[in-house]
Formats: sequence, structure tokens, C-alpha cells
Amino acid sequence: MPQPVSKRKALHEWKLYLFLVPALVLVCTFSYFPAISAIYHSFFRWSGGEAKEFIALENFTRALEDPVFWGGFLTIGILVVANLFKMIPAICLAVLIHRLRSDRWQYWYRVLVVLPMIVPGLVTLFIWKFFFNPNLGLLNSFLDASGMMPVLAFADRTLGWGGIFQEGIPTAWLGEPALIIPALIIWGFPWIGAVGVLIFLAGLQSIGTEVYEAADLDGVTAFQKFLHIELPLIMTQVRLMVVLMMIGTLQGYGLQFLLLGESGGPGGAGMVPGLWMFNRAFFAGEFGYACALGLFLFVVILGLTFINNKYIRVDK
Amino acid sequence: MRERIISSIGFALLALCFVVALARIGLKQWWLPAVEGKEQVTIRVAHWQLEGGVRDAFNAMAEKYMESHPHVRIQQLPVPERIFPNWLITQLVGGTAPDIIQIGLGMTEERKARYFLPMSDLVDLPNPYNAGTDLDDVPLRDTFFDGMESSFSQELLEYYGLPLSGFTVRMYYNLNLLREITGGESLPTTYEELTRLCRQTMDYAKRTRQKISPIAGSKYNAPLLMDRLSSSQTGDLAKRLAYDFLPNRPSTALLASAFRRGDWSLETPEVEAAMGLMRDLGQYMQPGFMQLMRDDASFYFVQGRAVMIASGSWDSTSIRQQADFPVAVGPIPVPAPQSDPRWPYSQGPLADSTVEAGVVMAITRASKHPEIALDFLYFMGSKPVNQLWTDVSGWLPSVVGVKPAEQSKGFAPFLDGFIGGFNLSFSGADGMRVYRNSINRLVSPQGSVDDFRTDLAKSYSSAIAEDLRRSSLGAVQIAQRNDTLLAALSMLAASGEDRASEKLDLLLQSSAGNDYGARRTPAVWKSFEN
Amino acid sequence: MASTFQFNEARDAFVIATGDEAMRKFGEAATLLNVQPRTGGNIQRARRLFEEVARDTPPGSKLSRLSRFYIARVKEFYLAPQDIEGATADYLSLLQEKTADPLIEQGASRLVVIAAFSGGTPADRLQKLAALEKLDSLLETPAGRREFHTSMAYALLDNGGDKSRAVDHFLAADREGFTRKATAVSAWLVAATTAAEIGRNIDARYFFEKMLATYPQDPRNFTVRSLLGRLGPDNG
Amino acid sequence: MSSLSQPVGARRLSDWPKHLGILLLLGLELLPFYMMMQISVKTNSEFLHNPWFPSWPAGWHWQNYAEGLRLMLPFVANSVVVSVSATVGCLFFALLGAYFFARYKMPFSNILWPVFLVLMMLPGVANIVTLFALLKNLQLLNTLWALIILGIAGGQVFCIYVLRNFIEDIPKDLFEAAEMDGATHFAQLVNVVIPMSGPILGTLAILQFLGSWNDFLMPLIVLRDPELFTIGVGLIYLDGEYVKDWGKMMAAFFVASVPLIIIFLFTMKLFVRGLASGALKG
Repeated sequence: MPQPVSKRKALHEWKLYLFLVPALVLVCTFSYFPAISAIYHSFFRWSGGEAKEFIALENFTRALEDPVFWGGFLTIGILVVANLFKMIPAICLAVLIHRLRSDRWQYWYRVLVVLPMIVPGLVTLFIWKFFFNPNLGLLNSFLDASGMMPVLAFADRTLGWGGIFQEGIPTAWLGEPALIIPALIIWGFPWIGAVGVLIFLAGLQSIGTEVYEAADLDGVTAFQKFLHIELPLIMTQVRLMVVLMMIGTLQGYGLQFLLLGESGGPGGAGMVPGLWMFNRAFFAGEFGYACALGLFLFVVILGLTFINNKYIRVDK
Repeated sequence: MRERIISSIGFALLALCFVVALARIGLKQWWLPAVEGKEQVTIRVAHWQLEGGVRDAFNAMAEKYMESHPHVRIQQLPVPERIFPNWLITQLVGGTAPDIIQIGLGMTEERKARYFLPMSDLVDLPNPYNAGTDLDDVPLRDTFFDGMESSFSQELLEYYGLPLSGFTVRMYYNLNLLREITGGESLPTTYEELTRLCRQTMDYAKRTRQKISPIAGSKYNAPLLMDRLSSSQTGDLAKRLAYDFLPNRPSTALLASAFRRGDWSLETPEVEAAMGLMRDLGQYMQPGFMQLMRDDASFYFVQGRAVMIASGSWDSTSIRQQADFPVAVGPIPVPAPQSDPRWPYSQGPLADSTVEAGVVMAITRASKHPEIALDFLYFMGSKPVNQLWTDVSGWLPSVVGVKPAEQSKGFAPFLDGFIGGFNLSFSGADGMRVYRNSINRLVSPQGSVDDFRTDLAKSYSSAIAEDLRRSSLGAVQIAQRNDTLLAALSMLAASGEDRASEKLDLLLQSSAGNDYGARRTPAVWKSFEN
Repeated sequence: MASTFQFNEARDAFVIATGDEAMRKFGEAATLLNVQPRTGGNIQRARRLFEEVARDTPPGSKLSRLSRFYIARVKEFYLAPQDIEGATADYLSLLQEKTADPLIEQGASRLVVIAAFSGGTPADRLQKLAALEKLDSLLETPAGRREFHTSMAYALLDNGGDKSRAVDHFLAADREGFTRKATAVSAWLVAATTAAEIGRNIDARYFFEKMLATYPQDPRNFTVRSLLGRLGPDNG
Repeated sequence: MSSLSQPVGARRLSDWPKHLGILLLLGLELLPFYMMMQISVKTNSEFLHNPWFPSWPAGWHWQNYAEGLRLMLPFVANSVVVSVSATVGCLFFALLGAYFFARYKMPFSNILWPVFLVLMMLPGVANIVTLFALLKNLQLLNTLWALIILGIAGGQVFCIYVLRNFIEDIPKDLFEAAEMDGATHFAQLVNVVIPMSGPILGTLAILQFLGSWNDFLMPLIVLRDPELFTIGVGLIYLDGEYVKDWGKMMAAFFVASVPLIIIFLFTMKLFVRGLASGALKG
């Protein structure tokens, strides 16, 4: 804990305040000022320049009725649910690595887990975009080669998906409104985030050997061990990752912007609230409206954070 | 300890990289300009034409200009099409806009008015860089083949920028394959010859067990071809259905209201012939071509996997640079009259539909040296430099009397042809959407005209209605916007303001036409709703 | 969004024009029509301002008449539901004052368009259009007459009216002179094809040739020439 | 580390199934990396005929790398400058700030602390629009300074939060001893805090560096001149080409990854151990 100081001493140590000045100035200028400015400008019709016009709550009433914006939340909802499931491989991998007997192997696998982090995120994204290419993309070649395509085509015919999958016809993953969300979900398969795996591993470290030994004596199966020993122990970490993931998904739109463009791809099927805000500001030039949209998004995320803090406590 | 040393090496390497990079930036940003002298003026020119040859052409023009203007540095900023609108607005709003920007993508009339300099006062004066050529005393407007229609803003009634190029659509041929398949180099001139070549290609592919398609298609390229072919059948029908077919290649409202009245339908023989023609052609493109993108089709063609591709003159240099075989271009062949009973409505060759020029470059208000930017713009739009542009880019010229480069001769606009009719996607975005959704049923081997028609009929009428609704709203909006402008111009004209009466007269004509549409289109739309 | 610019430019224009209070009100009202997004409140405010200007300025003045013209416009185009009858009456009374103002004379072509797409059968509409023919005598500016005749010609064609009458209207409009390419080309070519269809070859030839002479580079000209070639002997 | 890596499940016959599972998952995860490497030495037609497997080393097209280097190297240089400056600046100011909070309970520090803490909760999503306007007014558009300053400012809250906790755990007598010797606060920071906090600083540095290195939205709206582009913008421009030579693209992608690969090779342990603990604290 910091040492308590007397008034005299504090007066003597006034120079210490200078230590805080840079950080304070930076935070005020680049975090607080923009936020306050966003609130201020959300009451204006403003196209980014000097000219602005006060329009009271018009931006907000318009935002409330904006079907694209609220439709984006539905998309986000689907992505959040999908992302929950996408955490499973990372958990499995962490458990598998943890159960290895060899220290050495554990270490080297960790290195391999971290390896994808050193490829710039954009590069991975563009390589995936290339995978989705209907003509040269690996996803379609894989579906063809593995015999999945006829299965999908059959499903399409019987379930009436409208001819998205047809044998002998390449599937346009990023060109078909109905496939946009599946593509956004498939993206990054098998979805092993390095940070996630390492955090789970850190959680698993607290499991003592004796627990396993006891379990082995009871003849517990591998899956039961996972369910009763490992999962409860990393629940804290899982909760933390869920919270981070939710907030990240809600705020994020870079992925959608790069894969699908500023209008969320064909039919706007991949439009998310953040992208719509970006679109209104930097494509339509409606900066004031974008501020209002941003505030709505802000409130939603803030609300979610509070709920998280209340119900999904992350205990240290 | 070992670990510590290793990480120290890592950080040292990073520090070294940092120092080198910093030095490099410092050199470029501060040192070089300081050495070269401060009076250097930089003029930046931004465009989104990333096709092959265009960047070289801009560089060639810039170099030539810099030779005679040593104090000016011309810098080219090529921006990808996909992010151009975003880029444009950030530059305009941020006040960092380059001196000259290509007009089009992401542009609105408001942005033009607020951020660009109009050239209206200059269009009746000659271009100084045309001195000594046969365009010496010709007014600027008349030195461009489109009379600068492409620079003229119908809403603001001002001229913005100068065009550099013109465009047409053609069929490209892989000459090596053509020779190997047909034994000659003659290009098909009619649809019948085209399909013969296609069949020969398929035989050849089967015989030699190669993966070769006759035509490379994509979502982008196939419609260029199919629209042309289907409009070869609907010319006479359009003439019957719409009195404005000749000037306005039937207006949507007239065609839609004729459709609503039952004057034509998806069963009309002409329409059926057009569908048959598209289906006939579809079998010669690679399977599922409607799922592919523009770059997929060109990739296919330049890799020698297709004999032909339909695309615009804008792709010509890209294709030539990428292909390791000689390329020939010709007009898109349409059926000759009375050549085939299956499509009896053929009139003969069709004229190139677009004659507006493109690549319009305009000066921004953010330019610190608008007079130099204007000088460079004049330079680019002059006859000798437009010749250079054409020669290097392989694109078509915009200036009267400039000869297309040798390799782009085949792209010269073809005007001695008929006006085509309409396509099934005539009504707009929604018409296009349902048409494209169904088109696999028309062009895939297991499909048929009937199959396509049944599928299309499910949503065709409601898609037309939706398009009409949207264009109704648009027409009303434009009409209302004109009201404010008319009031202002009327006042300005009364006070004798320069050019205001002329502008008022122009706006009266366009707003009268628009007001007409603003009642007619909703009337047609309502007829669909009942 | 796009109107923001015009909002600003128009406001500037009015400010430049004069410091006069009525003018300022008129300018504000005209710009209010286009403030985005359009709200009923703004339109009502604009209408009130126009009404004030019309009341407070001398009845025969340009500003007063323009305000009345815009009140009619608001009734016709901005109110929901529209007040077509009110607008028709306003336009008519303005026209009868013979204002010789090109903008106010647009009222004539507005009346034509309103009649052309009103309810009832095509025959009803043609009757209404016929009743409007006499407006011609009230128009004093070339622009007013030109727009009136052009609208009349299209209105007849759209409602299956007398094609020969339509060609006459095109001829009348053309006499005043078009200065905008798209409008001119449209009118000439529609007039020419219509005239050719009913055998008025002299007129068809006149319009076709005018097109060829004025815009020799146009891609439609091949068709124009071939249609010109197919025209029979001139027979009035 | 050692207590937990005791032979877990020692009675098991073998770890092979686990190894297989791990390798399968990792193999799939590294597939993009593999594709990038093997395509980067192919021409388009080679790739077309053989998309999956590496071509024979003798026929590798090293020209792709010449082109990739020409395209990406200037961008990489800019990115290095931005990311290193932002990381160093961020950590420096954060250390100062954290020291202020951790060393003494100064008057007002209980008011100032929430100023930072609150920002941990508040999403910055709405800021991009007004940040752009702010940068415009500060005349920072189309400069690398904008990116550096934003990088420094953006990391303050998180770094101060983590570092404060860390500095508070440093035994007080170390500071007192230094103070006896007449060391100033800055000297105490340099001589006491920094040597003690090597790993945590390294971890934070990696996180900040990665964040700055991977950023593309801000650079995209800030930068105009190609000579200032960072790799993010450079890659987006490359992706916007109409004619794509996949081999060259992949080579360029690889070039863009090289700096991180080098750093990684030398600081692997920091990555592997530090990231988990560092991220957990956040």
C-alpha cells in the first residue's frame, strides 16, 4: 500500500505531482475530451467541420428508429453466442496441454500456441479472406474434396435454403447474404486465441497432483475429470474471457469492415452497430449522428459491464 | 542469465531497427526537402484507377510536367476503389485533401459544392496547353469529345474538373488459344460465329483434356455480355412499349407501367428470345460464374483457362500485362438479323451506349496552390499530354483528335449501330437482385427458360414496385431540393447576379422534367400496389 | 445531408441579396423546406413564414407572389396528405395575374402534371388536360411557355391522347428554345418518333435533323439516321 | 511452475492421444501461416496447379520476396517507428503515473485515481469520430505523431493500473534506503522500480506493441501520404488491387510479419509466461 504522508511532507514532495501530469493530460485530452465532445456533438447536425447546427434530440430519435443500427445488435447477438462456443477449442487445448506429463512439451506447445500472435492480425484476416474466395479459396476446395459439398447441397435442396449450395457451383461465402454470418463465424477456425489458452493454463496450474491421483483412484474418466476438476477451477478465467469477449464483440467492427466493406456486405447482412457508426461518420459524413449512435453503443456496453460486474463476478 | 542475454539481443535488434527506420523517415521528411530547397511546391493527385498502366500514365504525365516546371513536384496518390469513399470524406473533412481528386466514387453534389472549385468560367476559354495544336483557339469545353458533359453537375449547374479518358466494353480474346483452336486469328463478328468458336473450344478442351472454358464469366463480367445480348432482342419491343425509347432507352416508369398493364410480360416472345439467348450463352461460361468476382474472372482469363472475357477498355492494360499470350479485342458479337429462328428480333450491330468521358479530375478548395493545380489540370487535359496518357495507359483518349494507342484501337467508340432495348433488370437495384438470384436457373445446365421464368415471376412484380417506390422517393426529394435552389436563383437573377439567369433557365428545365417524374413514378408505383 | 449545402448556400444568397426583413423571412422559409430530416414542424414553420411575407409585402411585388407560389408548392408537395385542390387554385390565381415571372409561370406546367396523373380514367384526365390548353395565353416568359408545352406534350402521350396535338406542343416548346442537352434531346427525339409514327414527316425530319446538327457525336444518331432514311415522302 | 508440472496422470499408459489432439488443433490454427509461407514462393499458375503443397525448393520464386520487400519495407519501417515510440512513451509516462499513486498517499490522489480507474470501465467506442476532429484541430492529421500520441495515451490507463499494483508490492525499505542516499524520486524510479519490474514491463511492452502494430482503423483515417503508411494501411491498399499476384501478396504478408518474428525469437519466454499473468491482471 502507498505510504500515508503528512500535509507537510506532501507539500515538500509537490514535485511528485509532476509525475502524474503527462498521464493526466494525455488521458484528459484523448479519452475524456473526445467522450465529452461526442456527447456535445450528438445534439448537432455536424459534418465534421466548423459548421454545426443545434437540433436537440433529433439524432437520438432518429437513432431509436434506425432499423440498420438495431438490426446490427441482432447480428452482434448471434456473433456473441457463436463466440461462446468458439471458446471451447481453446479450453480443450489448454486442458490437453496441461495434462501432458512432460514439462518440455508443455513449454514448446505454449510457444506454438503463441506463434499465430506474431502474424499481424490483418495478415491472418486477409489470408482468411483468400480462403473464402469462391474460385481459388481453400474452403470451397476443402468442401469439394472432402465430399461435404454434396451433403450441403442436399441439405439446401431439402431444407430450402434457396440454392446457396449447389453441386459444381462455387459457393460465394462473402457474396451471399445468407452466408455472411456463417462466414463471420467460421472465420479463424479453430479459434484458438493465444491469450485465452495461456490464461486457462494459468488457472489450471493451481490443480495439485493429489487431486488427479485421487481421481485416478476412483476410476474417473477423462471427461468426468474435465467436468468435475478442471472446469470448476478455470471457471474464473472462463468468466473473465466471456466478459472480455462480449465487450470486444460489441465494440468491434474492423473484421466486418475489412471482410465485407463499409455497408456490411451484400444485403448488409454483416452490419454491426460499430460499423454503422463508422459508416455514418466516415462514409456519409454525418458526424453528429455517428456521435449519437456511439453514445447508444456506449450505454449498451456500459450496461453490460455493470451486469457482468454484478452477476458474473470475476474473483481474483 | 542466458535468457536475459537473448532478450537483450532482441531488444537491441529492435532498437537498431527503430534507429534505422527513424533515420529513413527523418531523411525523407526533413533532410531531403531541406537540401532540395524550400520553394518546391507539391501538387498531389488522387484517383482510384488501380488498373494496370494507369499509374504509369499518371507518372509519365507528372514527369513531363516536372521537366518544364522544376519547382513543382507532382505526387500521385492511388487509393483502392473499396476504401475510396471513406478516404475521400476523411480527407475532405479533415482538411488534408490533395490538390486534385478524381470525381465520382463517394461524391455527392454537396461535397462537390463545398470542397471543389468549379471551372464554369473557364470552359469557354481555350486551354493554354493546346497552343500550337489544331485546338489552339477552341474553347476548353469543345476540346473534349463529350463536350465536358461528364464534368457538368446537373444539380449545381457548374463544371467541375476535366475528363482524361473514355470507355467502351469489348470482348477480349486469347490469340494463342484462338489460333490453336480455329487455326486462324479471325474474331467472331456475329453471335453465330461466337457460338461456333465456343463449341470448338469445348471440343478442344475435351480432346486435349484441358480445363478450358470458352468465356470467363463473373458477377461483374457476365452481365456486361448478357445485357448486351438480351438488349439485341428487345429493341423493337421497347420502341412499341415506350415512346421515349430513343432518347431515354425506355424509362423505367414507362416500361413498368406497360408491364403492369400487361403490354408485356415474361412470356412476351421478344423477352423469351432474350432469355433463350442468355441461356444459350450461359453454357459457354465456367460453372457457377455468377458467384465469382471481377478479379476471379480476369484471373481465369489471364491464366489461359478461357478463350474470351467480356470487359471494359479499363481492363485492357491489366489484362495485357498479366497475360503471357497475345490478346485481341473486338465488339461483343450480337445475332445478325434473320440468322437464327430462335432469336428472330435481332436488328444487327448495336452502338456503344456510353459516350461520356471518365476519369474526371477536379481541383479541391483545400489546395494551397490552386493556380498550379489548375495549370497541371490544363496540362493533363491538353491534346499532346492526353496523347501521352493514351499511349502509356492503353486507355481511350478524352480529347478530340487524339489517336487511341495502337493496342487500344479496338476500343474506339462504335457509333454506327442500333440502340438496344431493355434488360430484365431495368427497374433498378431490386430488379437486379431478383434477376441475379434466379439467373442460375437460366444458365446452369440443369436449368431452363421456364424454370427461370417461374422462379423470377414469384418476386419480379414486387421487386419492380420496390424499385419504383425508391425512385419515387428520390424524385420527390430532388424536386423538393430544387425548390430551395430555385428560390435562391430566382432572387439572384432578379438582383442581376452574374450567370444567375442562365442557371435559373437551366434549372427550370431540369426541375420541370423532374417534377414530371415526381408525379408519374409514384402514379405507376401506386398502380402496382393495387 | 445533401441539402445542408444548399441550405447554407441559399441562406448566403438571401443574405447577400438584401438585409430586408421580408427577404430574410422568405429565405429562411425556402431553406426550411429542405432542412434534413424533414419534419412536419419545419414545413409548418416555412408555410407560416411564407404567409407572413405574402401578407406583409405589397400584393403585386415579386416577393409576395413568390411566397404565394411557394405556399402552393407546400400544399402540393410537402403536406401530408397533400392539398392538391388548394394548390391548383393558388397556381391558377397566380397565373391569372400575368406575373411574367419564369418561376411563377411554372405553375402552368404544375397544373398540367397534376391533371395528367390525377385519378379517374384516362378519358377524364384527357378532358382535364384539354381544359388547361387555354393557359398558354396567360404565359409571358419563354421559359414558362416552354415548360408548359413540354409537360403538355408528355402528358398527352402518357395518357394516350392525340399524338398530333402532342407534336404541336413539342413544336411550340421548341420555338422557345431548349438550353439543356438532356431536356432538348428527349423532347426532340420523342417529338420526332411520334411525328414519324403518325405520318407527319416534315416535323419528324425537322426534329431528327436538329438533333443530328446539334449533337453530331451522340450514339443515338445511327438510329436517328436510319429512321430518317425510312421516313416516307413529306406529306404534311 | 514445478509443483504443477509433476507427472500429471502418471499412471496413464501414454500421452500420445493428447499429443495428437494438440497437434491437430495447432496444425489447423497454423494453417494460414503455412499457406502464406508456401504460396509466397509460387507464381500464380504454380499455385493454380498445386494449391496445397509446397513446390520443389529449386523452383522457388524468390522474386516474390524482392517485390514483397519493395512493397512492404517502407511500411514496416513506419510501423516500427510508431509502435516502438508509442510503447516506450506509454510505459515511461505510465511508470511515472503509477509511481505517483503507489509511492505515497498524496493529497487528492484518492480523487485522481478514479479518473483513471473509471476509464477501465468506459468503452472508447464512441470516441473515434471526435478523436478525428480533435486530431484535425491539433493539425496532426497525416502525421505519424498522431498515431504515436494516440498509442501513448491509449495505453495509460491499463499500464498505470497494472504497474501501480506492482510497485506497491515492492518492499518499502528499498525506497527508503534509496531516499537515505539522497536519491530523487526519478532516481528511485530508475534505480529501484525499473530493475525490479523487468518481466512486467516486458509483458506490458509486448501488449502495447502488438496493439499498436495491429491497429489499422486509426491509421486508415489519419494517414494520406503513402510514405507515411503503416503496415495496416499498406496491407489494406495491397488488398485493394484489382489484379492480384497471390505469391507476391503472400510474400508481402510475410515481410510484414518479420519484425514480430524476430522479436518473438528473442523474447519467447516473455511472451509465453508473461502474457498470461499480465492479461489476467487486466
